[in-house]
Amino acid sequence: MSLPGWWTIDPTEPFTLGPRQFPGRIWTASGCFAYGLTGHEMKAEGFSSPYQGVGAVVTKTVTPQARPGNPMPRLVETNEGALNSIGLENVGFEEFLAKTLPALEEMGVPTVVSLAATRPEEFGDMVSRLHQAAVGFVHWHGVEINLSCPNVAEGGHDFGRDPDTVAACVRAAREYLPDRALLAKLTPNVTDISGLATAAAAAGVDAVSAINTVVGLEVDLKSGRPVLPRRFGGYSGPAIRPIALAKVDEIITRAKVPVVGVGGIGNDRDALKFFALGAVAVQVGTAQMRDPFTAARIAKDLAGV
Amino acid sequence: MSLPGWWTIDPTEPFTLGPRQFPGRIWTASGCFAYGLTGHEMKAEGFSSPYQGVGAVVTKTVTPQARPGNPMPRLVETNEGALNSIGLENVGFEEFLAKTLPALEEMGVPTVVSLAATRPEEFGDMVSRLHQAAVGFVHWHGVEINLSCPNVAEGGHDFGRDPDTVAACVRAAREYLPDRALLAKLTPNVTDISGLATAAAAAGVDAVSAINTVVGLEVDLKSGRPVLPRRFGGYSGPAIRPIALAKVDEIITRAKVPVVGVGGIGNDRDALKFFALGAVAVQVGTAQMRDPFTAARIAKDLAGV
Amino acid sequence: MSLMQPPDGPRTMIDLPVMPAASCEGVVVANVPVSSGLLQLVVEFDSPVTFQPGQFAMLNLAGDSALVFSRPFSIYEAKDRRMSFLYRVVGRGTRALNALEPGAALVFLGPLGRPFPQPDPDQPVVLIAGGVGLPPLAAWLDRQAGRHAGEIDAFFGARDGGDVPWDLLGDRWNISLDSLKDLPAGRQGWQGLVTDLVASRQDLGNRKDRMVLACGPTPLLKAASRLASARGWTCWLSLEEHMGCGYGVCKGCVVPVHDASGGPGHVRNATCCTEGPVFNAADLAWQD
Amino acid sequence: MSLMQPPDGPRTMIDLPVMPAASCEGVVVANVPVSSGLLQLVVEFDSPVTFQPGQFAMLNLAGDSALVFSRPFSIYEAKDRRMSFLYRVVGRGTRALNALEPGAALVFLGPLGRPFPQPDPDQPVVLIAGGVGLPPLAAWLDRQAGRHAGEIDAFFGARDGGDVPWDLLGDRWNISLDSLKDLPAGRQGWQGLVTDLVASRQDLGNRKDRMVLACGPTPLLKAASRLASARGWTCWLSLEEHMGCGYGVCKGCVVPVHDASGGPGHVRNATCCTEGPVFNAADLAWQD
Ligand SMILES: Cc1cc2nc3c(=O)[nH]c(=O)nc-3n(C[C@H](O)[C@H](O)[C@H](O)COP(=O)(O)OP(=O)(O)OC[C@H]3O[C@@H](n4cnc5c(N)ncnc54)[C@H](O)[C@@H]3O)c2cc1C
Ligand SMILES: Cc1cc2nc3c(=O)[nH]c(=O)nc-3n(C[C@H](O)[C@H](O)[C@H](O)COP(=O)(O)OP(=O)(O)OC[C@H]3O[C@@H](n4cnc5c(N)ncnc54)[C@H](O)[C@@H]3O)c2cc1C
Ligand SMILES: Cc1cc2nc3c(=O)[nH]c(=O)nc-3n(C[C@H](O)[C@H](O)[C@H](O)COP(=O)(O)O)c2cc1C
Ligand SMILES: Cc1cc2nc3c(=O)[nH]c(=O)nc-3n(C[C@H](O)[C@H](O)[C@H](O)COP(=O)(O)O)c2cc1C
Ligand code: FES
Ligand code: FES
Repeated sequence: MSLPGWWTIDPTEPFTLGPRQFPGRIWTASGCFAYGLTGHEMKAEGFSSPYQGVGAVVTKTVTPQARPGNPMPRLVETNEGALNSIGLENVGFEEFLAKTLPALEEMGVPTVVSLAATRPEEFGDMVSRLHQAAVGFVHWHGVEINLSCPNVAEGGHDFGRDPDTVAACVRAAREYLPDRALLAKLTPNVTDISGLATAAAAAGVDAVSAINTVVGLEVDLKSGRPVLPRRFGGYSGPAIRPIALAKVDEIITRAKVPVVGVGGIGNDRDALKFFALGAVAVQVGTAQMRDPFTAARIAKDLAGV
Repeated sequence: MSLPGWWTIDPTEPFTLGPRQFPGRIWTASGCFAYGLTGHEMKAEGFSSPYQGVGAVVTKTVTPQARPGNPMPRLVETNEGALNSIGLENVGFEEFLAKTLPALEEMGVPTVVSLAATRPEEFGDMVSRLHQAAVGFVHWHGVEINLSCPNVAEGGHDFGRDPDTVAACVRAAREYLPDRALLAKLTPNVTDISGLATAAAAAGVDAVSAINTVVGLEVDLKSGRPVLPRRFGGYSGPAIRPIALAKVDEIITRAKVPVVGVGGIGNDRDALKFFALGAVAVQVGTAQMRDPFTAARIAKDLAGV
Repeated sequence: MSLMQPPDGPRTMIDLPVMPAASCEGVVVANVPVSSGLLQLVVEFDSPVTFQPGQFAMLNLAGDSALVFSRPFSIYEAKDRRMSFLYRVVGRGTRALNALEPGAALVFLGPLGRPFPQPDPDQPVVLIAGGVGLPPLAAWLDRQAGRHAGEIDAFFGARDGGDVPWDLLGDRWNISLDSLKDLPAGRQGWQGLVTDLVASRQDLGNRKDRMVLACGPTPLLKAASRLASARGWTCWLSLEEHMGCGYGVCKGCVVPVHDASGGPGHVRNATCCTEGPVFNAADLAWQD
Repeated sequence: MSLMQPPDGPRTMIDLPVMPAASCEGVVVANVPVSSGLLQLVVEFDSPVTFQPGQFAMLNLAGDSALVFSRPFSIYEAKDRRMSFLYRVVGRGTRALNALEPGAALVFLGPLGRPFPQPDPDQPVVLIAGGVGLPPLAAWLDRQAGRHAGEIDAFFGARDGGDVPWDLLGDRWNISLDSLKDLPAGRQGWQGLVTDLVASRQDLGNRKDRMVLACGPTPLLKAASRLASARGWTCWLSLEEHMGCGYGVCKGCVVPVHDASGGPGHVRNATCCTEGPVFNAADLAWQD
């Protein structure tokens, strides 16, 4: 693609977000590239690794306790989209702190740690312990608090739909995170996402990430029952891009909060649409699953200015 | 397709909804088949007309005053979906009453009249005048109050997002509509659609129609600006089907209100998914634009029991 | 009111499409380039097909790969059970069309819209086509050539010699080209805008009762309209608007037209697919 | 711990994939039926390719028509710059694959996953394949035939004679069929379940150190696993789980495995695409 005239940024150059400089603006999204430790050894022509030019890996969301996740099947493909019901399977905060984070630092992966919890204090606890454990780490750039995962029965869902709770969680995390970027990942499954963004900004985030998955359901025709054992899943992929673009625009124009755009980005053109609306960075989710080099390819294609 | 074992209904047989018997369960959705007067003379093999087997045509939404609609372009195709920003262009209630409704009766089109207004009283007025004007009409089966059109700046948008307003509009309409079906068409752009359905049911609807379009946005890469002059459009088509299914399931399982399912239905398989969740009828929107016989084809395919 | 006379009110208020449209599948029998920019798609149906020049069809892929919206294309030819279209690849839909091989199924809705009006028996006619605006006018010329008693002058503007489907056009067309590049031996082209070529033809200025039929990019249509009104000619334009349905149900294709019935200066939205795509230039409320 | 010995803990806790996977495009050079139910897809790459039997690749269409998720297919053969797959058309993705003509581009990620283990030099091996479970075992046999000192008994179960790719299989395979329909002249088939055929082979009962490698539908894998455990054989199964990424990042493909490290009876989710697809049957916590 020839880049449009209005595009003047090199997304592989450092940029500042809150108290932190990130190495670039094309990130991978939480849950679609594991903890950022997978794929280092993978090959593709023209790339040293899938991390080349990538501004940050947002880790799979980590919860205070390890979680086994939901029963299978966890994924359904639909027209131009996918539903997932992974159920926040993750190694838990202790193991993440002990093994994963040091490994990320050692491998030089620019990292944003995604955290989820059910009470604001837990966010504070996790962030403060993270901060202590990572003293001197240069590749850890920030925290994204996941206030939106629609798959977890007891947690994220209704939780992140209330501006006061969003504010409380952000405040708790911000207190222990003076020197790294703090992002809040918002759910699109609300009447007023810009209200959530306003609350998050007032409580101290440097940017919001939008959007997490949209609540969706697919029916198995043979049985007449939902395909996913938990009925609902999180809808992602190209099909949600227009929704993500609308939510990002709503936040930027109404709440005037910096936004990291997520939702249906699979190539340079898709990413440009978010930047056109004013996103400061973008994340690649579902498309990263198809090809570990997707974010790297986008970064390369958009750097050609 | 061979029909699944759990499917035992003939959707071209009459069924009762509230005080009214409808000739069938496959309907066309508002705004995608005009007023139901277009296409009578169209041909397709195996069909006498595009109305064959169709349970109801929901008319384009009619407002108290005629509306010229939004500036062009009004439509954008995206991956497996479309954004529209028609802006409720319609002939206005007076002309609808004087010309359109009698024509529908004369042509024998099973009709549900879609109405929108900005105040509850207006719904009451329109319904009562409709009722007077249609004395003796046998093909007019009901009213769908459109509480959800996301394209009208001053009207539908925030309006239908509040359960109290939904209830007030339903109540106003119900008062003058003892003998026809009353439906409320709900917006998916809310945190809690089942709360809206509960409010609508308490105020007297016979069913809710779900869903109207999802707020979306598409960017023109060349200019870097939204394609639609009003920025946002209503997202419809296959891409929103998983969202529609989720909302329908939410309403049926939580609010326990009868639902007419709408969103991304283009063939028998799509329709079956809504019926599987318990929808009493379904509407075909965007797919009807591609082929005026879509609803008729679905009715025929699903009647093969 | 007959289509033969220029309307006094907007013609857009009168009749219905000329013939019932059919929704059916056809089978691609050919899909080949006829110039550097144009392809000809030939589709075969189960039964005989017909149309009036100026009418169009909505085309789509069959089955699971169907596009959300079908795409409008002027009908170029119909004979027995075959219909053909001339198209240019511009985006996703036309790319998909281009990939169809003979034998592929295609979804068809048509013929749709109002055709070009019938001129008076000996009324002189000027045809002005630009690029993919050619098919409806070429169709018109095919029907009228040898039948219509009045003079017919046909003008076609293309990018360069390679962009002209010489074999299809025969020798009735005056060709104007942006560039004389790729002009085949023995062929002639005038360099410049097609409407300037028409304007330069002094002999056409002699009669006021001439009828212009034009189809092409908007600047061409505007220029044709200006030229016609300067000379007192009636002028009918075939417009290309984005379309969702093509048969009048979505209101996605509106064109502002003057509507005296609404009071002086009143403008209303006409539905391009059913009230057009052919409009009297005088009715159009161009916004420039 | 080497792959040659049955693991004492879950093997799922050890090593990384055997070789770096590549993300690249290939070009289809052939896509043809090899039996009534199986097609062979041959893909050519820019540089030489290699794999270990049991490994798979994620395949997708190139460009705009890419499926949201790539689809996993066992690698059947690799030679120089070509790799081939055997597949059955079951849904949207395999239908799309089936429509690819020679020359079409294809998106490839692989080789992925852990291969079948290497048996001890003279350990006897039984291969049990069912339907599209054939490719990884046929690949294994191709590599080992003539090299492995131990006995190798290969069993393949198919629907009927037409469902067997006779030409690909050569004569090393014992064939079991649901129905003896369409058995070509000169070919033999045993009617019944392939695992019953294995069970009926008395001569196999003689040694406990046999290794079973199986791939096919879940009922086959369970039967193979039961048979092996009854005879004291080690048993490795290649599982088919729905996969989102194929390289371990989405957790969409988990398989419950026993994990003694978590305490007695503890079960954890193993990631089929990176910890498998080949698992030691003893590790699997089947839920039936
Ligand atoms: C009445 C009528 C007759 C036409 N006849 C011909 C013909 O004979 N030959 C031919 O090559 N083209 C013709 N066109 C234009 C043709 O419809 C477009 O080129 C085509 O729709 C482009 O689709 P796409 O998906 O390739 O392009 P994209 O740009 O990817 O399309 C995106 C959307 O915009 C719409 N769109 C894009 N360009 C146009 C356009 N110029 N007019 C209307 N909608 C557009 C598409 O329909 C689609 O909905 C005609 C248009 C109309 C309205
Ligand atoms: C490691 C591995 C190796 C495989 N090797 C082969 C092979 O060599 N030849 C072959 O024909 N098939 C093989 N399969 C199965 C093959 O992946 C599926 O048949 C294919 O994904 C079906 O895709 P579809 O879109 O046609 O079917 P659909 O049913 O339309 O697919 C819908 C979704 O379900 C998934 N799915 C459906 N069936 C299966 C299945 N059996 N296993 C995993 N996911 C499935 C698809 O990937 C897709 O995401 C293998 C599967 C795995 C996990
Ligand atoms: C398989 C899968 C797992 C995901 N897990 C997480 C998660 O753990 N935390 C989170 O914040 N978002 C998670 N997401 C959401 C993505 O980060 C992203 O917000 C969403 O998928 C939309 O972007 P996309 O369309 O590019 O995928 C997950 C998405 C998918 C598809
Ligand atoms: C062009 C267009 C116009 C529409 N106009 C209306 C309308 O006037 N009133 C209304 O209630 N819904 C309107 N809708 C929404 C549809 O009735 C339907 O709820 C929605 O499109 C989802 O269904 P679908 O995916 O089948 O199109 C419109 C949709 C489209 C695409
Ligand atoms: S294209 Fe739908 S009304 Fe004209
Ligand atoms: S398929 Fe994604 S982790 Fe295995």
